[in-house]
Amino acid sequence: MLTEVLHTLPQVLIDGLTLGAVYAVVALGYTMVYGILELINFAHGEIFMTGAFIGTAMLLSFTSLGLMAAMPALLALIIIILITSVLTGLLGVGIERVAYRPVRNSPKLIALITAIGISFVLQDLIRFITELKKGNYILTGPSLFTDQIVVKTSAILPVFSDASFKSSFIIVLVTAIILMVGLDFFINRTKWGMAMRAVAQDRETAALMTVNVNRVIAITFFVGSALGGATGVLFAIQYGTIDPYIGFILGLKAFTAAVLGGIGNIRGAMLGGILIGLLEMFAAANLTIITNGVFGAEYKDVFAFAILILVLIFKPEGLFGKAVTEKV
Amino acid sequence: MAEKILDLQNIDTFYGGIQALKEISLHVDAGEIVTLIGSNGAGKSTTLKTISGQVKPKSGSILYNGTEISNRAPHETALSGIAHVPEGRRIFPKLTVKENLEMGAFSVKDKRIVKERMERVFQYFPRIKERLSQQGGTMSGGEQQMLAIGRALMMQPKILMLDEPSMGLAPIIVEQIFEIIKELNNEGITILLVEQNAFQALSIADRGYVIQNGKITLSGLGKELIDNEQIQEAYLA
Amino acid sequence: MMMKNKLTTKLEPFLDKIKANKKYQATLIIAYIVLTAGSLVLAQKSVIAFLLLLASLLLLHFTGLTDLKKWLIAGAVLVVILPVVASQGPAYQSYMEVACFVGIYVAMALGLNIVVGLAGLLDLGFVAFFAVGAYTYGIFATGQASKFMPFGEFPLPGESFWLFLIIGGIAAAIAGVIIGVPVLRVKGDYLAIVTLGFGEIIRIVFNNLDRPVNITNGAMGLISITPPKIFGFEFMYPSQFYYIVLVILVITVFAVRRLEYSKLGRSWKAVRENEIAAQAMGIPLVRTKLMAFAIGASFSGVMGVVFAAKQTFVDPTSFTLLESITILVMVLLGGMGSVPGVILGAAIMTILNLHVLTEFANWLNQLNLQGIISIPDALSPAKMQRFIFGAILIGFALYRPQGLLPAKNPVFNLEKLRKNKGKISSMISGTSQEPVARAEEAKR
Amino acid sequence: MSILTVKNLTKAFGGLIANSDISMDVKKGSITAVIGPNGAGKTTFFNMVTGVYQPTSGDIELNGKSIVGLKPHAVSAKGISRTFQNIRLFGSMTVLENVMVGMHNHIKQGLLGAVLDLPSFKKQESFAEQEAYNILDYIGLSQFTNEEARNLSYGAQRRLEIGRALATRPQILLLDEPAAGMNPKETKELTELIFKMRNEFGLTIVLIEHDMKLVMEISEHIIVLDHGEKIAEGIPEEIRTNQKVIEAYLGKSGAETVS
Amino acid sequence: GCSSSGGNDQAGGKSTEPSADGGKVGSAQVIKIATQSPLSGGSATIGESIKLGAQLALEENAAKFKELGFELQLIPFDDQADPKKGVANAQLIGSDTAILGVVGHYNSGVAIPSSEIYEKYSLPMVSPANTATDVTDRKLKTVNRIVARDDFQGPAGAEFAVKTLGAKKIFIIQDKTAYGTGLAEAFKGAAEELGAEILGFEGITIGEKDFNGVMNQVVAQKPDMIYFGGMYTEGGLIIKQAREKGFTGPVMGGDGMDSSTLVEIAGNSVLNTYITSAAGVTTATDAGKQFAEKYKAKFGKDIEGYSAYGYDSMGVLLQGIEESIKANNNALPTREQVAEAVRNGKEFEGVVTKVSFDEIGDNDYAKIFIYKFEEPAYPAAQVDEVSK
Ligand SMILES: Nc1ncnc2c1ncn2[C@@H]1O[C@H](COP(=O)(O)OP(=O)(O)OP(=O)(O)O)[C@@H](O)[C@H]1O
Ligand SMILES: Nc1ncnc2c1ncn2[C@@H]1O[C@H](COP(=O)(O)OP(=O)(O)OP(=O)(O)O)[C@@H](O)[C@H]1O
Ligand SMILES: CC(C)C[C@H](N)C(=O)O
Ligand SMILES: [Mg+2]
Ligand SMILES: [Mg+2]
Repeated sequence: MLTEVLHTLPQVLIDGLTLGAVYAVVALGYTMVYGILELINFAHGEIFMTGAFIGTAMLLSFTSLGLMAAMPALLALIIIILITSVLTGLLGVGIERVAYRPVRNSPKLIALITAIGISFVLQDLIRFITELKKGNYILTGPSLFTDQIVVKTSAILPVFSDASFKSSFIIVLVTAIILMVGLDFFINRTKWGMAMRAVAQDRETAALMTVNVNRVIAITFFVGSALGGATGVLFAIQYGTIDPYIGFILGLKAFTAAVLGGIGNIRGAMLGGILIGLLEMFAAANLTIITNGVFGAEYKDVFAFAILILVLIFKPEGLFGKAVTEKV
Repeated sequence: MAEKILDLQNIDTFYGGIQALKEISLHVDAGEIVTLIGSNGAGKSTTLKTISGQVKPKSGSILYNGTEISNRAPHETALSGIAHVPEGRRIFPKLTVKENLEMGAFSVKDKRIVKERMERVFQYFPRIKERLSQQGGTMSGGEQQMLAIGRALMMQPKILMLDEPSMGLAPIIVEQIFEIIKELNNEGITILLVEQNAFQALSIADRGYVIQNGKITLSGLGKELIDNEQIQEAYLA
Repeated sequence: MMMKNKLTTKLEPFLDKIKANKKYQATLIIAYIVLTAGSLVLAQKSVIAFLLLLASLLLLHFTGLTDLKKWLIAGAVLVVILPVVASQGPAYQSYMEVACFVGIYVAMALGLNIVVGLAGLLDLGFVAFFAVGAYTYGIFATGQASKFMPFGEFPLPGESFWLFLIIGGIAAAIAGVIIGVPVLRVKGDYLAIVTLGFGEIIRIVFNNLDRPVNITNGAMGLISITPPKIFGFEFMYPSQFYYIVLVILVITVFAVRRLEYSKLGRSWKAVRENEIAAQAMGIPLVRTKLMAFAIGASFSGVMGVVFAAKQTFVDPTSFTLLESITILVMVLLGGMGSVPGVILGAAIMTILNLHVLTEFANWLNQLNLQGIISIPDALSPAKMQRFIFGAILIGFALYRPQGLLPAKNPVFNLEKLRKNKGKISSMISGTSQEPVARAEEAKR
Repeated sequence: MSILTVKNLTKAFGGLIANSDISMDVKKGSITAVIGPNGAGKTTFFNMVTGVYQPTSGDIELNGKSIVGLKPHAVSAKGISRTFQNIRLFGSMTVLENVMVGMHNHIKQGLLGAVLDLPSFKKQESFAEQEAYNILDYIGLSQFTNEEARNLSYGAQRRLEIGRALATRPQILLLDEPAAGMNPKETKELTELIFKMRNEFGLTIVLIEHDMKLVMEISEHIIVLDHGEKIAEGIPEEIRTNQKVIEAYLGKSGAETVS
Repeated sequence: GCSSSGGNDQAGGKSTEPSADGGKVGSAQVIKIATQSPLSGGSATIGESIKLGAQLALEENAAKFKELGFELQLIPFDDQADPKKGVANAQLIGSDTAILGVVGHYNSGVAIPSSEIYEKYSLPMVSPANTATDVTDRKLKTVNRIVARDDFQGPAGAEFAVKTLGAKKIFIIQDKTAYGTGLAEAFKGAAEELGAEILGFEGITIGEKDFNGVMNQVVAQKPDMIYFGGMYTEGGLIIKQAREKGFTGPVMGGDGMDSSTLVEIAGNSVLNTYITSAAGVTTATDAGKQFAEKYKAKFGKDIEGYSAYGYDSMGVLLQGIEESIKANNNALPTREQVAEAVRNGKEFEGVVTKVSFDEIGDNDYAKIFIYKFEEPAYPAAQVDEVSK
């Protein structure tokens, strides 16, 4: 049993890392917005999805315009990611303006309704546009960065088999790391980052410190949504096929990841994302072997959620979260 | 005569349907210490909030150096030089002491200036300098109050509004805080002080106002008010 | 502007009169009911007439009539007028179908309201309890149980349904406690995600529990569930289930209202408002929260049983996260903690989802088919339901952020209290010690 | 006779020792004040007595029986009630309901009775209402019966906390800075209320306060904490002149006000 | 506005009265036929094609019925591929007494619970696409289908896989839906009987895009073939990800994979993929070609795999209604009469299939077709055809 598990382990780790990196960056978006507004931005998954569609649409039109042939694919990708980020960033700002700001002083949970409403609207809007252009809403982008790279993990330990990955994996991972490090720097080391944290803790007082709270919140949404959009593009590159409902499923996992890491905490979100990705991949690959066929891969989400619950029971504030013992 | 740096005329402020301020008129001259006293719920905090823009008056006007500021957002008012140290201190609990101070100078782009101002704050509050990397929320009450005032000073305000700075503080700290307020005033900062501790407030104030149920009921020089019988009875017990 | 002013000035005294006079109100509401009922008879199939008739209950809520009168009128509308009037035409069963679902969702939303609205525990996996109820009956009222039960004859006969209403409720309550015990350590949004996780776990497990032992029949679901039976009468149609739903619903509403204004209800609210202070007042935190979970879940479980019997089919797709979210939205939309609000929220959401949007889509489709209007395929109204639904949600939330009928605090009769004013009796009669004696001792 | 006995109580938050080896006796029916600089550990002490925090070491005895390890609600049931430094009312409940919550342990209601609206349930409810109203009347808040608690002014909220605590029928009442944010006149009224409660109900009262006027006027016994340690203890006259206390806490003018 | 419930309001009250606002047709009695298929969601295209096929048949028969004194009307419903929605619609359909039959559904998971309701109302249903065994195995009087069953489709695939493709070690993946699991189980049983070794039987989650976890298991076990019970969306990705992991053997799936989108998703990886389907190639016959042209002319769209099945289902249903009208002396028949007549329908000649229902409503003439993707284009080439 152990040998079988070990056998596929390098590959499982790589696949888990890929999925985890996507979760992680989406989780960053959740965590940022939550950290500031204590709002579960349910629409974040849909922003991710919108990013994936914008990115794929651009890839497709670049290809049909012959632009892809005219420049290195990596350059094209960078351009596309940047444009998509800006667009989804603006989308995020718009959503905040329309659906969150008006209810900012209402009971906290009411924003959950507008968020869900926005999710539905975005899903259907993207579906509508895609369907109008294409007849159905499942969109498959051009294959890029598909070269298989083999890692000779068997050389490290003979029980391992070799692992391989698509070159897009490197792009996903590198981008995810850049985004995280960048965000971490932005929030913890820059003035605007400090303002965000201040707004998160006490909006009224932040305003007394000459901080334009609305602007800070808008920036937060811009950054979070830009991240989401960028990840959407990465996702589309990595998996090729997207539909308007990917945001819901992925958003759920990513949010779980954010909570696992300790919501509001940047590094926690990153770690949580990667952890959930790895767990899920590991479970899908090995549950059958480990349980001798009693539980199969279909229990992978049960496995992931069960671990989440266990972690939260023993560390209710998440892995990286600070225990907020209320001062009595 | 000194000019009116702040001038409130017939201010009415509401919370929903409840009227908290009723035709409040008061003014503060440049360089003065003015104190506002009154019992719980009288509207002292609301007055300060109205000035700083946290709540909007329904009618009336607020002139700051002759300019109408009653429609300004809080951050704009702050930018124009009115610092408000809110009731309950409101330190950013998870920012470090240093970051709390830096937030005070948020509008200042030049890092050197921030540094200079911080040094000034350290002169008033040497305790703060020892605690720069501590989280704001873990400071004791007195330290937090000092930090809150220090943070406001980082804005280099023209007017400093303090809302019950002595609340919940040990007597020895209260003593220090009032000393510092006097000192700041001597350096030229205009002060609007809200206090329950009427005796101490009036004794350092140039002038005072008494507010009751949202209305100004009495005003005069600080020393006069201390001797006023009504006040003796109601507030100085 | 002028027009409006004139109109309102003219209307005002009239309106004031209505406000002041209960008899006017009673007459008006009855006239309204008669009118809408009449129009429903005449214009069968008219959703509008049906909705207007239902709206009479809302109007009733706003009248100043006594509770007893309100209950009587509501009873007349729900028990007699609505079914009779609706039965005059071919859409009878479909109206009753919608009415059943409204009832089912209202009960669930009321259950969730206890958890979220009163006790302040954000639960995103609430549909799990509905599933527990539905499967409890489903498994035993089909041949499924014989696949893993060594004894007994299955399916159980329809008479067992009545017993299962209770069993389903209890099973769900137990599930609530089981989930609650570990979950209650976490707070706020962490709690939301943990309950969400539990909800998903339950659904996935139901979806996969056909191996190694076939308990739930997995994704295939349970088919041909025995319909309820009593004294030889079999409940088959929505119009018949309607009465089962109605009875359970009335019990639920009554129970919830009572609980809300009891010691337990106050404890829930106190825990919601401030856990630490609540504990300091002698409220046991864990027990109180578990009670909320268990009682809330049990309403859901009972309705799960009804759902299974009514659909004659259960499968895991009915218990998705989206369903939990929908129930939560009902509570939030109606007004957290407000029983009438939650009822209204659940009714609106269900009718919208099940009826109005579908009918609207059908209608546009028909026009499209007949070539009267032409809509591009991608924009076909059937496909845009989510969009419309989402837009409506946003609209509601922005328009009434406190909920449609926000929660109200009980208003105590000051005059009575003032009249009976006395000494603080508990301090006088004392608990462990006579205060007088205590006071004596204190002076020493 | 002492009702509350504290033995060598210590509380550490990680490296920070908030209470260090504190011992004291509180006499039944007395009014005791706990004073000390900000951060001295006064509230922490209250938190341990009421079960909010568990002591790191040491013991707390009520009428000779240890109450360490009990959950806050159990401590409340034993007869110790408190108010909070940062007001913790049930903000969106009415004033009367707030007091009714305090009566939790003194209303006998079953689930079934409530759901079925049995006569016994009704009786209990109307008793609770009346009783709560009587308490409001006693603390002078009956005109706010149906108001939402959060709409009360600061001083009224502090009073309501006292009323709510009273509803639990305590033997000991712990008040954490009850006069904070009150002006001298209101403080005076509060002083009277505290005296009245003690005298009429034989309550034992322990209070934390920075208002020296109130403390010196009201307390029969004063305990001074500094940096988690008990630095002095005694009757007001002793404390007032204690050099350690003046240095750490009272300051020059503080000592003046007091004398 | 929509002051009335749209769609259904043309007909007057009860079906015995003349229609209240008969409009174009004066005093003709209205007979309504409902379709239920997913008009929104992932399978909307196919659902729509079923509806349109049925619509075409209905309109072609309208004249004939008019002569008999009846006006035919189509009432399309959207089941959203959701059982609960299907059941709710079924209640609506059942309670409208003017409706005499249903063409539907696409998903067995919806057809099964919905048909329980039809049965209550004695309302005959003819399914153009449902393959799950439970659809007819419950022996309901009203339920019929013109396509093959999964316990025919699965074994047909298994036989082809083991005998023709020579697969000895097979890894089975399924999507944990009523359809996918049912089909995969049927395949598994048959394959085992034929002596193949089943290396794994794993479930995936629909809607997800990353199946690498399961794929790692697959690759580690080195099967000869992968079988997938599920729909094209996941199927396409599974094919693609299997190929990326270096699996080169054949992949096989059922009718759920029978879609042009499969090719779009999988791209070149689709080569060496086999699918079994209950739907034949419509344009293989002249009648089918004609149908395709008519369809295109009428709706401006190309046919889909199930268009003709929708058409034929409606045909069988209308034949039943016509017969029961005649048997009833040209008066409006009851639903029971119609249901019986439909079940008794024999030797109906449709454009894609002949239909004779057996005693539980299965079609004696149903066939399974096996296709292979020899190039990345849809439709795939037919390589085999299996009849009972
Ligand atoms: N956010 C609010 N919503 C509703 N009413 C409020 C709000 N804040 C204050 N009030 C009411 O407005 C009135 C004035 O309150 P304010 O806080 O200005 O009083 P204050 O003089 O500062 O009293 P204190 O000494 O207690 O701080 C009070 O009656 C209070 O209840
Ligand atoms: N939950 C906690 N976690 C960590 N440190 C704490 C906690 N509660 C209190 N402290 C620390 O313990 C020390 C004593 O705090 P405490 O609240 O008891 O002071 P206090 O005497 O009540 O002061 P004040 O008069 O300002 O209310 C402080 O340094 C405080 O920061
Ligand atoms: C889902 C489709 C592929 C149809 C399938 N044959 C079924 O019966 O469900
Ligand atoms: Mg104030
Ligand atoms: Mg304290």
